[in-house]
Amino acid sequence: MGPAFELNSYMPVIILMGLAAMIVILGHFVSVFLSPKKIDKYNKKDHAYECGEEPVATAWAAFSIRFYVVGLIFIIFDVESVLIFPVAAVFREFNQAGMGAIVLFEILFFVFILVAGIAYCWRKGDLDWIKSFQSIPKRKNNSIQLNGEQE
Amino acid sequence: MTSTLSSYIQSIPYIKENLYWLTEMLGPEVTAFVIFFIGAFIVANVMALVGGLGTYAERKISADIQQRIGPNRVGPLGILQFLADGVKMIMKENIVPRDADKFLYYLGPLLCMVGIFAACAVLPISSGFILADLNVGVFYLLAISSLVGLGILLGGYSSNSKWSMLGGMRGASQIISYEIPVTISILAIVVLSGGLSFGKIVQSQSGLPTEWYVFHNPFTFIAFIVYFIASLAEANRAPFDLPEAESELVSGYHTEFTGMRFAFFALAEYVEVFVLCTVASALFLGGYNVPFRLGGDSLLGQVLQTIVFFSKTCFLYYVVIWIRWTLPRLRVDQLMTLCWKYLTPIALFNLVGVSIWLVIFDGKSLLQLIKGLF
Amino acid sequence: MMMGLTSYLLISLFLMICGIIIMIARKNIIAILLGIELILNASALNFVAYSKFVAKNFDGQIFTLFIIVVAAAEAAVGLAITIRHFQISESIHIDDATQLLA
Amino acid sequence: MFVKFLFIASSLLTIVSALSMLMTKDIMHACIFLLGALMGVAGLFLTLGADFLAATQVMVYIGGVVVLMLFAVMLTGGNELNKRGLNPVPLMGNKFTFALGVFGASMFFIVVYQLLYKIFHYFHLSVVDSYESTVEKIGRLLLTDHILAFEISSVLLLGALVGAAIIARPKRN
Amino acid sequence: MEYTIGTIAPIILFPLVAFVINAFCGRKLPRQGDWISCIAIFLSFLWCARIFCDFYYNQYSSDFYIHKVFNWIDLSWGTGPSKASGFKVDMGIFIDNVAAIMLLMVSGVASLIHLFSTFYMKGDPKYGKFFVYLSLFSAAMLGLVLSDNLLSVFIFWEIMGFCSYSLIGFYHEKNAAGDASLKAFMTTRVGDVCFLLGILAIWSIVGNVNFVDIYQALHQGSFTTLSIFNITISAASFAGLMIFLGTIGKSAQFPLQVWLPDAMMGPTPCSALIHAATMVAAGVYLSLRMYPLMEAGDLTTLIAFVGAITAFGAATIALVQTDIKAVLAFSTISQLGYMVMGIGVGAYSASFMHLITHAIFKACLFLSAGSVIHSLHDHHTHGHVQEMPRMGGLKKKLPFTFFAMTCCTLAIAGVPFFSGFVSKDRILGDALYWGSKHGTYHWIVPLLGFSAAFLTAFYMFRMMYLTFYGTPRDQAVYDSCHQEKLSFNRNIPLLILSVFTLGIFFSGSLTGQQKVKLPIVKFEWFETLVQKPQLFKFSSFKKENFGLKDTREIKALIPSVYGHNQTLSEQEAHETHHAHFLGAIISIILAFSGILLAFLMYLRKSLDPSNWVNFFPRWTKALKERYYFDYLYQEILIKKVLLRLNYYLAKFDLDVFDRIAIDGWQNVSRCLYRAHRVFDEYFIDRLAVDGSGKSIRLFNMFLRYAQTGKVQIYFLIFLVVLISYLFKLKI
Repeated sequence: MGPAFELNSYMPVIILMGLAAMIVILGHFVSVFLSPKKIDKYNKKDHAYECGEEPVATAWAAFSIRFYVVGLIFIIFDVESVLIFPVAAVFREFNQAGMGAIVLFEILFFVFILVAGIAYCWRKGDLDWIKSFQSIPKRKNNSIQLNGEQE
Repeated sequence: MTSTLSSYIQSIPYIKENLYWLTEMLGPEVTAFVIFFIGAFIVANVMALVGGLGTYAERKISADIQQRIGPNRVGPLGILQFLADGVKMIMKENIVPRDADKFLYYLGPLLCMVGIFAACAVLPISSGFILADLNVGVFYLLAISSLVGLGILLGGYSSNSKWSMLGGMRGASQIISYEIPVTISILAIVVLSGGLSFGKIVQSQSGLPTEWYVFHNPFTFIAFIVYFIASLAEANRAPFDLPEAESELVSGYHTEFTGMRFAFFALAEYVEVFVLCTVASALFLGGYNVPFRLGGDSLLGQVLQTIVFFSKTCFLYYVVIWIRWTLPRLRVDQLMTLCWKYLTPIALFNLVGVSIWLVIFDGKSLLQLIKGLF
Repeated sequence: MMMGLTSYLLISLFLMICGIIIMIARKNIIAILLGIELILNASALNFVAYSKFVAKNFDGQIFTLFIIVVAAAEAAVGLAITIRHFQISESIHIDDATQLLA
Repeated sequence: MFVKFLFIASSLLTIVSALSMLMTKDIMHACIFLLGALMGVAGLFLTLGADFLAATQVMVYIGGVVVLMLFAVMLTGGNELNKRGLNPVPLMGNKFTFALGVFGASMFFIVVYQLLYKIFHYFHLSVVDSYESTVEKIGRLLLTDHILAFEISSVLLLGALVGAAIIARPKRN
Repeated sequence: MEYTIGTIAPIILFPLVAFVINAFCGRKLPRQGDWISCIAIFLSFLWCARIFCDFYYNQYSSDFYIHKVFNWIDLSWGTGPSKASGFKVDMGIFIDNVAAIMLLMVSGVASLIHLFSTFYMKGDPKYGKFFVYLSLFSAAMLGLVLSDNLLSVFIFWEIMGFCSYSLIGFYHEKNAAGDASLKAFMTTRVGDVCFLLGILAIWSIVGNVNFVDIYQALHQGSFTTLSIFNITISAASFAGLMIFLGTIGKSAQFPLQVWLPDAMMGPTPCSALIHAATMVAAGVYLSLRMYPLMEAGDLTTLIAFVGAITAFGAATIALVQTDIKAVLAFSTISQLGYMVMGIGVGAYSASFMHLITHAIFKACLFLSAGSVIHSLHDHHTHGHVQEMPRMGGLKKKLPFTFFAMTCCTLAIAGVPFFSGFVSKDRILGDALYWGSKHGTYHWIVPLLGFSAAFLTAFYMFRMMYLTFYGTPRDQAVYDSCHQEKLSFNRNIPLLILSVFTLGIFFSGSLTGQQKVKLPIVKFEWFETLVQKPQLFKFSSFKKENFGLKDTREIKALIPSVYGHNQTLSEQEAHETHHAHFLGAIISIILAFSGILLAFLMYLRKSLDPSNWVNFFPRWTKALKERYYFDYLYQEILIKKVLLRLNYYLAKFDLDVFDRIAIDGWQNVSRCLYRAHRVFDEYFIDRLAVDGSGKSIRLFNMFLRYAQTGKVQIYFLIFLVVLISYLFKLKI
């Protein structure tokens, strides 16, 4: 049995969240009240900064798939680590009970899975950033394509 | 509920002796609320202060490193500089870009602040002063601090600008990538200490460096290194500050943010650095343990523990700033390579090594083994 | 009585219905995936609530853990398919995804 | 009392964000509302004493899934269909589809409510205030009863990773 | 030690592992990995010795035995011990006194022969391969001895058959070797098929082929009758006969003995191991195991006659052989005939003892013959010399070999104080008693036995004299032989084996009937250990009893199985004593007279064998031709009968099947097809196919609108179906 836990121990979490939200909102309003309101005569002030030029098209354009693949690998690893956390938490106890081998096997198994995944992506070049950029397909449409390192 | 709550309150020292009247007057729930509110308020202010002082410290230390003087106008040694900055921030005109997605634009900084402040709840400042010693402490911290990355992504996305977009994407991918080595190298410590709650992890170490988890065995030492590097990247600190790389992207994800919202982003960033340093000192450097348990649990002891804890953290903080002003910035491909091809495999190797160490040597530290030889 | 089994079930039912409506109404593949996430969460909530109130053991929580795992995998693969489909047919409109052969 | 507060807050958060998820016309906002709904569910888990599950929910969904969704939304940005960025309107359904969805959902609701009727009226179960930490329990169960599911799920994740990587990999030419 | 499968299995596993290692990476190892095989077999010898000691020191309780069962295949779903519905095979280990002694003998002899092979096969191009086969063979033989049911016995039996096949054809570049191996394989196959039939028969009766179950079934009398093609026969006699045919094939008994002499094409150590000591004895071992079955099927007379005929015939053939190995081969056959005869006449323990003693001295004989052959070279053919007429006078050159061979020859000739005498004399005594008991034509058996004993003594000493005594007949060959020096792997095995040819290791008394007591051995341990199994004892067992418990507990727990206290009536006992004493006297006389005759003929040359040859020319020719058995099988059976049969079958196939059946069927089908086409056209096409097509088109006019390929529509449909189902659920 784990130690009994008291739901009130989550009280400070909520309180802190509230405090943070309060700080942000207050700060917002304070700045709204105190900040000077200048009318910009050229009506350029609230353009997005693009080196002084008029912004061309939107920034919400199609992005490089590279980011998605990274996120993909990440989420798998994340879930694996979530699964392994409770196992790691009871590792010591199992070890004292003399059943450490099971847990060790489990951890080895998981590490094997992770290593297999990362090795696969490594081998297939999903992990290296530059090389695979030559292999991004040319888009038919002429909408701007942003991806970090081309320019 | 009363019984459990009173037991919980007794678990916080000096409440029972000094505040029993409060308990009688208000009833346990409200008492707990009041206590926690006070504590949370203190922590929030301390964190804000830390954020401010962070900027000051950064400027001073960078000035030292570059043999300048740094801020010295406002207050003695310019120590009040950050207040001046804060006031300036408030007085700024707040401009919302025309094409921006307003809702997300306001939401970004909020998420950052909420995430990082909520993460502050579990910091073990002293044996008596842990706001929330959760059973899932470390795990909770990892989970909730991922809000920051989300906030950065939204901040970058919402202000409809190329630079911000790039910064946000980079920031998000970098933060989520570097969360893996952090998680796995923390797992190594969890394996050793056999619990997720900060209190348990810290109390399973002790004051002297020989009992810290850094020097527990070689693997944990490597794990500490990995954790430190990866946490730098998680906090977008140099040499990993690509999301706000001034030389490439104008100011990264908060290019379009002015005034208080920028302030919140900056604050969140500094506080996150601080939080990661505290976590490092709690997990690896023995946390608030005073050598030889000086003072025990008495008030003096609490103070000593706090001092010890903060001194360790500040040392790490200093190292972070030092690194920032020493090392050049990485390229994005180098960043990803470092994360996925070096840190993660090393961290996995550490995990395996620590598990095997635990099974073989039954959790004894290296020094204990060496002592056992003689 | 407010925090009984009933209320949890009602909330999960509400989530479920929102998910169903989203799944049917939206035409954006990603939005449909969001609806699926909602439905999965509703079921997870049901599991935990029953295991808390009725079964009084932890199997529901374990099951929820696996639901979360599967949901993550599902989201990853589904989004990947979406992106692939977008690369092929330049659209994420669900009705453009009518033929299997790309 | 705090439990009640937490329950009310999180259920409200859940319901409101689910509703707004239903209403909004912007896919990005929908993602964010999904985040809110998931946070609310996490809070409900907490009131049910499943602290580890709550943390897991936060970690996996907020850290992973939602970010992935946002990425996907950004990746499927500028196409002919919506030249000006993520013009949300045509993809987020119209009155007819909503009518269809509401119809189906209402039928579902009717039936399921009639199924749940008994439970509502014969199970007067309320929250018990004794919680115990679930991490160790879940760890033990994972290592003893559910060990097979545990490993199979990890293999499933590997399969998902490989499959998704293959699918999403940019075409080489 | 605690006996479990795990503690006993190493006996098999050591040689098996050696086999695997040598088979796969033997070449790369130093010395081609022979040391692995030797060490392995020696280890399992130590293991067997350990087990044997346990048995030896529990010898007064001869119910001390080990039976461990594990479940090999279990497809059964019914309940009940053995007759569970479905298919269920238990494998297991069954060691009783007999098996323990057998194990010790097999592993000991095998290890010595391994040792000798390192000398004999040295420099052979296929050196490593030989050891691979040896290891596999040893594993199979030990497994056969250990196995507790006929099925695993059969499996190991076949493995041994394969090993023997490949070792006989070891020099397959010689055509003769290839033919011999093929012959051996085919001939034994005949026996094996019958053996398999017997196993199946027993299975169909008992539902299991476990020894103990078979004994129980025998005791409960479930072996009633068996009907094959409506021919009802006594089940016990059928099964027993089939299994005995297996024995005949394996240990070269009367009709099927032809393969063993040709098997001598293999290298001599393998002849010693396989075709003298162990494999051929396995058949006899099997008959011993199945003794109750044979008894129940009253096949004893048949067995006795087969044994006697084999013993006598082989002995007579051996008289005229000139190849030293051929002589030994025929003597092997005749000794095996003795054992079978012993089984037939009910001399259970005696025939088993003869198995053991014969294994030892015959292995020694072969090894010495090998050492002789190895030392003699022919400069013309660059091969070794096996022909006795070209030897002679080797006594001085090969002293140790001579010593060993002398001991063994004395043993096999039945000279007192040697092991062969003890065992053979007991068999003969029992045969005598048996003949006297049944009278009339049963007298033939002891008669043949005694004459075979006489002949044995004669031809063995003939071999001795021709090989070692006298003057060298072929000087070149004689000179090619180097002076033998005492070398470890050449002579030590011979000497050890020849020591064990002394009688005192097996029996304290001269005649085996406690007449003359020797002080060294305190009692008849062999007699005590090896007894006929008493069936009624087995009926009281549950499998669990000896499946799992420690053997000592079993000893306390179960009654004596092998009743060593069979009560003979006073008069019977007297008669047996009498018969044994008489037999002993006769056999001593015969042995010495045989030796004397050989002495006169081949050493003193006072009698010239060629006179005898001229005196019975046809008999001699028949003997040289081995009673025309090969001719019979080759010419008559195969060429005449089988080929003729083949021809007729082909004719039948061509005429009857092709003409009538197939062509007829063609016509029939043509008519059918005409009828069918009409039906097809009008009913199938018009009505069924087009009609169904129309109806489906009609149907899908509505269904088409559901098949849009739009996921959400599908989801909606799914939802509707689910909802309707839920409605049904609710109501």
